[in-house]
Amino acid sequence: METDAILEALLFVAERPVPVAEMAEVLEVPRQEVEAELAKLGASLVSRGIELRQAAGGWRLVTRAEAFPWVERFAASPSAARLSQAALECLAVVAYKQPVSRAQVSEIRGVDSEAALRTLERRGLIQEAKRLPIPGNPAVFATTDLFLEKVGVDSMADLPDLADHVPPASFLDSLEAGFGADGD
Amino acid sequence: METDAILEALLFVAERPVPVAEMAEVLEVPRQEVEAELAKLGASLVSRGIELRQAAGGWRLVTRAEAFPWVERFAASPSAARLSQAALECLAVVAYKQPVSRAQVSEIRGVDSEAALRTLERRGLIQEAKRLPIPGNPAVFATTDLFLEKVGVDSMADLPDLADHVPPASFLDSLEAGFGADGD
Amino acid sequence: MTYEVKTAAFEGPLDLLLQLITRHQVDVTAISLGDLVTEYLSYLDEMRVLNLDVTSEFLLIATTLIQLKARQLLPTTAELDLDEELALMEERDRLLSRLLACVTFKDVAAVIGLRLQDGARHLPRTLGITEEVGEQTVEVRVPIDAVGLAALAIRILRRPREPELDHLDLDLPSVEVAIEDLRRRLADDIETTFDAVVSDLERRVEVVAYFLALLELARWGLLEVSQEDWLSDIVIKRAER
Repeated sequence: METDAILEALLFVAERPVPVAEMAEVLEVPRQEVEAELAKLGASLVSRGIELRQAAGGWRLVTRAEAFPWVERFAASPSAARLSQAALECLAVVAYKQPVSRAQVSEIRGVDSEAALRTLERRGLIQEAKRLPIPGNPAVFATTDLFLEKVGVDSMADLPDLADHVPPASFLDSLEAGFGADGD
Repeated sequence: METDAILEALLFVAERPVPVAEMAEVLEVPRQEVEAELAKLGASLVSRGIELRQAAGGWRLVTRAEAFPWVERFAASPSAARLSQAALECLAVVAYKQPVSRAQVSEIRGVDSEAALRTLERRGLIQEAKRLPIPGNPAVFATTDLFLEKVGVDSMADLPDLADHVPPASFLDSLEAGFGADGD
Repeated sequence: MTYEVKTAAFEGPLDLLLQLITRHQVDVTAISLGDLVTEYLSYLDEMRVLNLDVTSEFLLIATTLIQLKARQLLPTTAELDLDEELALMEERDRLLSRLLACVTFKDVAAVIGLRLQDGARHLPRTLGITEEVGEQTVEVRVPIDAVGLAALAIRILRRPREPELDHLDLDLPSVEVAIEDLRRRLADDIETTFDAVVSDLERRVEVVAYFLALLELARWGLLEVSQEDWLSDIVIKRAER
């Protein structure tokens, strides 16, 4: 049996992304070989209904996006509904500021964010990381591996650079001009 | 997208053998066409790690028999053995609310919990206790002896009482370090 | 049927302020603080009329805006209390940096939203290792002990099921947003059901907004709505063009 076919079988039964090191161990071959075989497998899947996706520190087989309309009609468990705008904003704050407390998220957004954070926690996209050693022991939140998998990035380092999303200087200029009183 | 590729995607996510009639309905094509496309799919899988198999009233994708030795070794590796965060949450709910139905677990967690409960059942940590005498006769779940063994207590009576339980700081640290953060 | 959303959909005071600023920015380079203050305060009035909770956060920002406006009106030759002046500048800078952070996170949230949407279209297999490959060989590892399990149970059981309305501040549902969302969904999918569309909504008012959106889109002929009988699913189909 070809190595790429064996990898396909392993990834078929896997319930989460599988790190290259783990596949290397099961197959007793060097990592480089696993990587080469993964590339081969990916190429052989090109016109198929499933594809290879790298996320959350490992690899996973998933259905192709083009098949989604049919898969959705058919799937046993309903696919999770879209997140609200509020939940998405909270998710972005947690992703870039983690570990972060509920109060900090609310402060950044300027609005109480408890309900949205709970939704994200229920969806498994964030989780309580620990509690802060300050009065009240507030919980702090961090994103999960499931978040990385769903966003389709290998690690936090692969998230879009926050600096690229800062509004242009002209925005701040017009704000400063409008809010005035800076000539002194 | 080719019809045989769509069929592959459907069979990939299916949790039981899929009858030809069902595929015909989802794809809105006649049965004969589904059968022809299945034959095509089967042929294209010949040298791959998975194969098409006819079983109990339908079709399913399974790993090839030749891949068995590797799949077996993979089963013992960390990403196959470790329970997901979603499964752990379900386990905690079943442990303290048993006997409890699938719908009740989903209701308590606020997300669909079918897949996670099935995983726990397959792993022998929970089992169907009985069926409720209400419409649809839903099954209720309870934890098993294996569960007691795995969490390291002798009997259900030894599980910590929820009423006066305050999570120690050490646990919360291990929560962060220990089981990472996935939840599918 | 007419349905008017009198108050624009905004979430909290920073979001409101940002929306007002963005509206003005379309045609002017410098924002007129005077207009901003007037509009901001009129929204606070409207909220009071609607009996919505005007939190202290709204009032704090209003105070800063009014003070800045007052400062602008003073002649440059006027004698100023240096401490007060410094405090005001600090308040202003704090507000500006909060606005910037808010815009930045909104922007990146949109990207994350798109990525999640894309990710949701790729489904993994969840069945794991099935019986024919000998599942008894799977050594299951439970990564927490009994104490950990109890802590987890407490956390799940204590999660609020239904978010309370007064926590939601001004997250008013908007029919306009619902219409946009419905159109986006039907661009993705050929057919769906009303239940599927509203399955994630937590409040009845939101479901109402979606229902009104549905009627509106059907009226425009952009989608077809059918229901077999009054208890069955409402099926929504993209209209053939």
